[in-house]
Amino acid sequence: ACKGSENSSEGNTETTPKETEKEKEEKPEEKTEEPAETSEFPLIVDNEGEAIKGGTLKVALGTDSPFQGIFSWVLYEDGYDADIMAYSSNAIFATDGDFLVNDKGIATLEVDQANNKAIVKIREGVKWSDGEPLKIEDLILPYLIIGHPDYQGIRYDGDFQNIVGAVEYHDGKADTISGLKKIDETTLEISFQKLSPAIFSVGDGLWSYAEPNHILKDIPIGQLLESDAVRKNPVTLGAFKIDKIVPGESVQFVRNEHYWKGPAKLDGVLLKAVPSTSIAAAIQSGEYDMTAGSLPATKYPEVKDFDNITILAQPELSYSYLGFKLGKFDTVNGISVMDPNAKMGDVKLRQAMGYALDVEQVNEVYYDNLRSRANSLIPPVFKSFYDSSLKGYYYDKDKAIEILDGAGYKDTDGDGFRETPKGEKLEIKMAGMAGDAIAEEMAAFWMQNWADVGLKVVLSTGRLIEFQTFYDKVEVDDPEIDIYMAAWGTGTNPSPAGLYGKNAAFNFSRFTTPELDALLTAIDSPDAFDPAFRANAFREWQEYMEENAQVIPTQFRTAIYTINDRVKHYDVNYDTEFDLNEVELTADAPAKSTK
Amino acid sequence: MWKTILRRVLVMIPQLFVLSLLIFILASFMPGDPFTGLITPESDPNRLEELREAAGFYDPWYVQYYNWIVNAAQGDFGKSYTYKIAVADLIGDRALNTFWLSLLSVVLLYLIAIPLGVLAGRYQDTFLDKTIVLYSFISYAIPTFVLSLIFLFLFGYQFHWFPTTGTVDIKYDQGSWGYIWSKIYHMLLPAITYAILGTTGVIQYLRSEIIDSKSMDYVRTARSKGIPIRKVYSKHIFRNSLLPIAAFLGFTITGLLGGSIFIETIFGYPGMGQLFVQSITSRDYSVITALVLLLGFLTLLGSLLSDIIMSIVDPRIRID
Amino acid sequence: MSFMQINDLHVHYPIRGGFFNAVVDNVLAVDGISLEFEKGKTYGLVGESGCGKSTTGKSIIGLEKVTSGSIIYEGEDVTNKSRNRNSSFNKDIQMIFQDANSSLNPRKRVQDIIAEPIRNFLKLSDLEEKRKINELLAIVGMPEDAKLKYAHEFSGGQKQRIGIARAIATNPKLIIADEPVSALDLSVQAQVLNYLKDIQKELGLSYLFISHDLGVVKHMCDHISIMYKGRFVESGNRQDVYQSPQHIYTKRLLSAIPTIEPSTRESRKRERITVEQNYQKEEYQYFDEDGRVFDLYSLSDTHKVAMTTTNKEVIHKVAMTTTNKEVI
Amino acid sequence: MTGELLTIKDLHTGFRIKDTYYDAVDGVSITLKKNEILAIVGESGCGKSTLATSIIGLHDHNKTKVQGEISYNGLNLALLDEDNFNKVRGEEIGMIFQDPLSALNPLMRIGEQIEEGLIYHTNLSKDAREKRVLELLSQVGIPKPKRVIRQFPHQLSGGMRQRVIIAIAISCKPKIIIADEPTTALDVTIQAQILDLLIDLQAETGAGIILITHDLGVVAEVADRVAVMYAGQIIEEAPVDELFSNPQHPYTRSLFNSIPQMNSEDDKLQVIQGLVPSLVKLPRTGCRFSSRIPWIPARAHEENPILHEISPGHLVRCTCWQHFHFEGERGGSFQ
Amino acid sequence: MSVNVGNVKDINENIISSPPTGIQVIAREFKKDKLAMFSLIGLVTVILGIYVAAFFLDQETLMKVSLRDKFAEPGDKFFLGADQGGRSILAQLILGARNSITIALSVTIITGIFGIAVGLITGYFGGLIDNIFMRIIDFFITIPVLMIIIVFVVIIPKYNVVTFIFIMSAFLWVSTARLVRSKSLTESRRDYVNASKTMGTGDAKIIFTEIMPNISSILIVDMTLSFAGNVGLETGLSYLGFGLPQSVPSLGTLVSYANNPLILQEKWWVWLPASLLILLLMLAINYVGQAIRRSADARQRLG
Ligand SMILES: Nc1ncnc2c1ncn2[C@@H]1O[C@H](COP(=O)(O)OP(=O)(O)OP(=O)(O)O)[C@@H](O)[C@H]1O
Ligand SMILES: Nc1ncnc2c1ncn2[C@@H]1O[C@H](COP(=O)(O)OP(=O)(O)OP(=O)(O)O)[C@@H](O)[C@H]1O
Ligand SMILES: [Mg+2]
Ligand SMILES: [Mg+2]
Repeated sequence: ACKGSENSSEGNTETTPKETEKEKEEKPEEKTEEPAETSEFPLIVDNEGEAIKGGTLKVALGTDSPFQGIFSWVLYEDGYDADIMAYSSNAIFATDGDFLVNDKGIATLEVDQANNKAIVKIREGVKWSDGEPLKIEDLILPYLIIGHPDYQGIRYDGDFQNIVGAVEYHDGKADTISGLKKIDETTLEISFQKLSPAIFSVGDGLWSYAEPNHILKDIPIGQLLESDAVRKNPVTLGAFKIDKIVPGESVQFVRNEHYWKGPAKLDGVLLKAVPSTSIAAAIQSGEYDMTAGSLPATKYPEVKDFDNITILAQPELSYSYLGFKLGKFDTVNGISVMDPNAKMGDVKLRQAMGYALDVEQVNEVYYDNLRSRANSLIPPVFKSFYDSSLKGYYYDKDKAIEILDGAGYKDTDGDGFRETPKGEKLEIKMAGMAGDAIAEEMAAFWMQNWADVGLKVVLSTGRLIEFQTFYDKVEVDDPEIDIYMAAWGTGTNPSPAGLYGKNAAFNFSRFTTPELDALLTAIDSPDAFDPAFRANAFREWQEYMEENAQVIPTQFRTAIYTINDRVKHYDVNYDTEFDLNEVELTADAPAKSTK
Repeated sequence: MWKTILRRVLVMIPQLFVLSLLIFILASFMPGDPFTGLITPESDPNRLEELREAAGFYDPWYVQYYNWIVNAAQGDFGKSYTYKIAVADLIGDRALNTFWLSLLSVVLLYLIAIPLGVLAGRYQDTFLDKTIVLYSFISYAIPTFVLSLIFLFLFGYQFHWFPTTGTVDIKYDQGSWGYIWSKIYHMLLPAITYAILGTTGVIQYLRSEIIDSKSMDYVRTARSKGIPIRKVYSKHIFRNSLLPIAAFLGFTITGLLGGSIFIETIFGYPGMGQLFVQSITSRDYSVITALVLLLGFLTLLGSLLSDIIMSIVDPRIRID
Repeated sequence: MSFMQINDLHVHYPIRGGFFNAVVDNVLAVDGISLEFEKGKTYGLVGESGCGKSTTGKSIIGLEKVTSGSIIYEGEDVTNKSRNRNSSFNKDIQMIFQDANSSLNPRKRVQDIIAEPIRNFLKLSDLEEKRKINELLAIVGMPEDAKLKYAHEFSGGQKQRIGIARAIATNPKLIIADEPVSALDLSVQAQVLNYLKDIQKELGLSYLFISHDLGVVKHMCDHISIMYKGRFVESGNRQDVYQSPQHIYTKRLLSAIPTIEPSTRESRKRERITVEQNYQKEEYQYFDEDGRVFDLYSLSDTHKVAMTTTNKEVIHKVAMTTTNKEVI
Repeated sequence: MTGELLTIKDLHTGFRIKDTYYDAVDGVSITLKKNEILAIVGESGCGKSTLATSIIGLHDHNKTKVQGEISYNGLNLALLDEDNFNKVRGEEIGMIFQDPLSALNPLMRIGEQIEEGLIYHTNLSKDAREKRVLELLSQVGIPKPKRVIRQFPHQLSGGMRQRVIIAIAISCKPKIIIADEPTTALDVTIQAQILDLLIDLQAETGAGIILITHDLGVVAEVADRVAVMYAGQIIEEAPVDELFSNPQHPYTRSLFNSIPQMNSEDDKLQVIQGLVPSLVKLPRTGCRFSSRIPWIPARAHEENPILHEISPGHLVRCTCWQHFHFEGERGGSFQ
Repeated sequence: MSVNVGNVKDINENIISSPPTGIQVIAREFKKDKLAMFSLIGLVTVILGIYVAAFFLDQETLMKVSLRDKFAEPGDKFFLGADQGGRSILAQLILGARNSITIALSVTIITGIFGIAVGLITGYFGGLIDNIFMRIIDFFITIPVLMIIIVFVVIIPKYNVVTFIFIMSAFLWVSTARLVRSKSLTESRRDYVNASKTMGTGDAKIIFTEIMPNISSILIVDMTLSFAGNVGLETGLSYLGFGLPQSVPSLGTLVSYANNPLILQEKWWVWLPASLLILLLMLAINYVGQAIRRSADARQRLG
């Protein structure tokens, strides 16, 4: 998977579940038709009016806690920092609608599949925001940071170790990573242990950002985090550069005169952190032109009536799902072991539970259809991998009842709830995550849905569980949990091996079969460099998952963006080549809503 | 006096020690840890385990505590897991923000409460008094966040009288007058809200102090000297009633520091209270522990400060 | 024969301070006094405010911890014995408090107040208890219907009488009366004093009568001790103390008492001034460097006076020679 | 008479209790002369302090009603408003309070507290005021006055504080000093000193002093003239020698008999039956003392008792005095 | 040695015939103070009403979400409208008030009992016991209560009304204990206590039958105020998300809906009734507490 596009991991009261992806760098091609509702919203906005000269774009960062302010792609952990850095991006690759690297970026990628090598070439004449030219050393540096023994972040992981020599370097046995080779002033060759199709979406250990070697080389890796070069005046490659920071609160960007696509039209960008409770009011009163990152879908009702903005929408790279606990993780051997006697072991029961959920109503009432019933574990954005023909699980109460009746779940003691085919009482404990503004209502609604088909579902621990605790419990296979409602962000590489493989710790349902493993291996196998093969592997896998229903996808998500009427043109499309340097304003101050 | 202060400070040490132990044990019981927050399909569970190992989360709590307290004794409270900077630096900034906010709140609070309390006490049982008492009860009864939100929407977003977020406008350079004013300006709305909510105690206390003082013998003595009644009030009644309140200053400030959670969360003001809530959710143990300790310490300091003020303003109390 | 002896009683209150709030010094509230009580007698304790009168009384009855010295009751050492219902000492020594108001629980009816010692010390049936209460009320001259009232419904004098009724409920031998009348008006004071005397005659009680009013003490007491800074400066019977005071402090105290003869005020003032001048001049002889009163020596069987620097030496020599003699 | 400083005529001071006013001082008429110490004695609650506060106007105006005439220097103090009263208070009339522990502001230095009155009633300069304060302190017999002015009340003993209060009262050389039980809270030795001080002061300044007390001994020591109060009224008034040698009103006589005499060996003290009636229950007509001497027949009392001058300067209320005898004794016959 | 003890009090004492600080005095104070009387009656009626009404309501059915009724306006179907989950606000108000009051009351009673016992005992005995408890209390004072409660809320695995009550109680008894201790200290030095001691009455009896009744007014005042404070604390914790789960209705959860600006501005029926109820409850409690306090202090009494 692509480590560069880390998702938001901030643990706060932010209203979207935490693992939702916040992707912005990639703006790939044409959008999918599915789900239909999203198409009600535009992806692009054009506003009337003469553009003023210069001007400052005002951006609100909706957060309840100060941003951390680690402005380095190798070091940051908080999604908000990524949202901020988006304005001064260091990304070297550009990607298309399938999130595959194309040649529109600073660097191009060539894969030598036979030798497990990737060749990265950079454009000439690209300059850092301080005027220094971009060099191959700047591309090598991030690898040397992540692999360094003093590096404390999470990016030194299995994928990274796929780079030849990374482990030796990390263990201190080598001074540098042997797999990185500077061919000439514009070419870098990277050797990998093995390659998969993920390399094209910047996976397998490939890194998609440059770090300014001329600034950072003198700073010991252990002290980078505290250094001014990261916290106060980072040198960047993007359309804007950071001019001034009030830590945790606001950032002022100015035009990067050295931007390789040409200087921005705006004078700068002013970004401020705004508490999530007042973000809507802030948009309404015209204090800001837009938000950094998307606006949580639950905020939509608050902003939908404002007449000073255009709301853009973009499908998210994530899905919500219902998971069933079917075994335990054997931590010694690092594999999932299924429990043949698991309470949720009956696939019929699981399927019935999937049909019983009236997700459609929730989507309509609470999300204004900004979320849609998911039919697959691959979001539709991945057009070539997504299997639109899957039926999935949809709301069908009668079908659920029918399945349950057929499987022998009957109410034998007349309490209104079904017993197991063996006649034992069936009480299913559900773990739900707290935090979302409507999490409580949704959990209550799900339980009601199940009660409607005669299943007794109660909350584990008696209430919704807060994010940290939730994963803590789910991870250790807490016996209090039979089923759980969660969500995954997929990143740009939708390969599911890390989430459903036999030895994936994140395979929380602990469902594992040889077939499944075979299907997963196929997806990332060398054969899969053939797109057709890979697409097929994905398809087969999706079908298998639907059949077994150890996780049932429930919702696909759509991200919304509010763009003020004074912004002349804005675009959230994945595949157009819109860039921030093109943004123009038509007035001196953002428009106010009259409502 | 210095000896007493020194003694009080020394007595604080075991108290803080026990507090640190308590909070440390509690923190170790908290489900999840700072790395749980990093879970994404892309994160490598093995790397997370490695980081946990390195952070010492698998050591027994007493080993962790020992390591922590040894460092803490040297002023090193560890690093924030979320902010990746020294806890001392992180809290230092936030504490300062909270401190200034509390201080401004206290000033405003006293500016509001003292005249009201004095009037209520002086014109006891009149309509004025009853109105003031009613006001004080209402300000006590109204939930903090309701008033805060209303003020924020009204004066912040509706009328644009006050800035709505942050501590300072980015356009000023640190240290300039504009910068200082901007800081105060940003604190003003939360501080006013805070002050209004906090007035009850002072008004009530002052009112009953004044009512009590009025019937004191020394007031009768003062009146028998034939000095104008307003002088009797200002030199005898007010002064004597105000002193205990002045002496509460230490307590009041620490009280406000502790109660800052709501205000800071609502006004997006990056202070200690907000940091605490955030650290709880992100399981930033080192910050949680340090914050609780700091607040405990400040509470002790506040009570010491109160005692010192008391001994300065009230000649009857001497600490030696 | 005396039924109770107080020997060299000391009561010290610690003064805390310094570094860990340690005891840095002591208030010598009572600093070595001895007393004996005989049946049916009244013992007066007089002195200026803060000289330790109340402390003496309270430590005898066990409300204050005795630092050193002993209290012997009928041959038994009762010093610092914890108070309990079964000891005869506790039953036999009772107390009347200065502030009648605060010594009666405002939440209790008179009958419950008076019944308290009865219930604790005497095992009486309900009927007997009732009778006893009526009897006690009659002794202190209160109507029976007072039983159902609360203390605050009575005047100061009546309250004090309720206090007396309570104190005599267990037929005590000794009542410690700590300024029982100083909060009362003249005429009420007279009432209470009369009752105290009547009851004494009737029940053969002894009193330790604490007061700062020399007139009242003279009226009430057979034996009077003048106290100063926790020690006795002089003690003796009425005659001894009032007619031939020896210690300079006693003289000064006596001279300060106003009389109700306006005609003599001029001469009394003059006398007062002379005494005061004398006091200033000779004070040093009567107290040691710390201002502490010297030990007592006997002038006669009844009359004891604190020594002065001069006679202290004399007596000391005498003592030395006597002991020497014995040694030889 | 030329020496009259203060004339009180038919003074009624009532407290509001449950919306009705009850007179605690009920028709008091009395005069104070120059150079005189007038003692007012009586039991607790008979209205002595109320009389004093009425004169100096320190009562709570919301709850108290003062009627009658208190004339001083051509002014009726009873009708004076607060501002004008402040010109009299402190400057012309000084007051000494009972409890020296609480009568001084604990947070102000002694010097300031004495100086306060001087600021408003004199136009002395700051230095002059300080000189005067020092002078006052030595006048009331405080050693080391230079140090004392910088001290706080709690650093002084009770006797010293009472002296400071006296210094405050006399700071503006008032013509009248009202002392409400100035020695009740003090030890006898200190009481004697304070009383001597009062006499000396009066001899020096020639002020008229109203001395309120319940201690007949104190009266005997210092007073020139005595008024005995009972239940809000003066029931007997006489020069001190006359009163002590020839008390007439049954109440006065009873009081004298209830003193434990320094030199009497009497076993029994005289007791006055019954209770002082509370303010609300006070009989407003007839002889107020009659209920406490029930053995004296009703006809011995006057219907509306007035003060009778039985010898020059000796006034007694009600005619019952003529027929009074102690209970159990044989009384005089009726005429 | 003062001869004159509280003139005003004398008058009172002669008129009435009951203990001077007892229930009657409080009753008289209420009769004098119409507002307090009104508050008391209102408080009792509202609380009783809430409990009775809540008794007839079934929490489970009422808390059933009905998405289509999201934010239904006040009207026929829902008298006070519905919340985000389409649940009746009125029912939640009643149940929530019941829960909040129960919590506040339980916490008040638990902390009251514990605090009073500790305060009375330490104040009465003094010495070593007092010293030990004062150290403990000193320690508790250093604890930032709100923070520690939040930490506890996070830790406790089974988090419900009962555990919530205990967590709150564990840290809130201290101030009561301190107050009671100081009162008990002065009261213990009064002569009627000494008198009881000299008459052989046991310590426990003196503490609980003599001292406690005499400081009962202060205790009541303290309890009313801490009751009010506890209501506030519960609300605040709910707001921060550390209170009761939303499925357990409480006033705090209702008010915290106001956190959403849309609801605050447009869906007033969701948060306003609960806020008003809290406001009125607090006002009433304060007026009642004020009257009781006055009755405990002779100087401020009205009647
Ligand atoms: N609990 C205590 N702690 C410390 N010192 C005390 C205590 N009780 C009394 N004292 C001190 O002991 C001394 C004697 O006090 P005591 O009450 O016996 O005097 P007293 O002669 O009864 O005075 P009074 O006439 O004022 O009642 C005083 O100096 C007093 O300050
Ligand atoms: N502020 C007041 N309100 C109502 N009644 C009062 C007030 N002050 C005094 N009284 C009553 O007025 C009567 C006279 O009181 P006053 O204080 O004048 O008596 P006193 O002779 O000075 O008594 P003492 O010797 O105790 O000082 C008493 O019955 C008292 O209860
Ligand atoms: Mg005493
Ligand atoms: Mg008086």
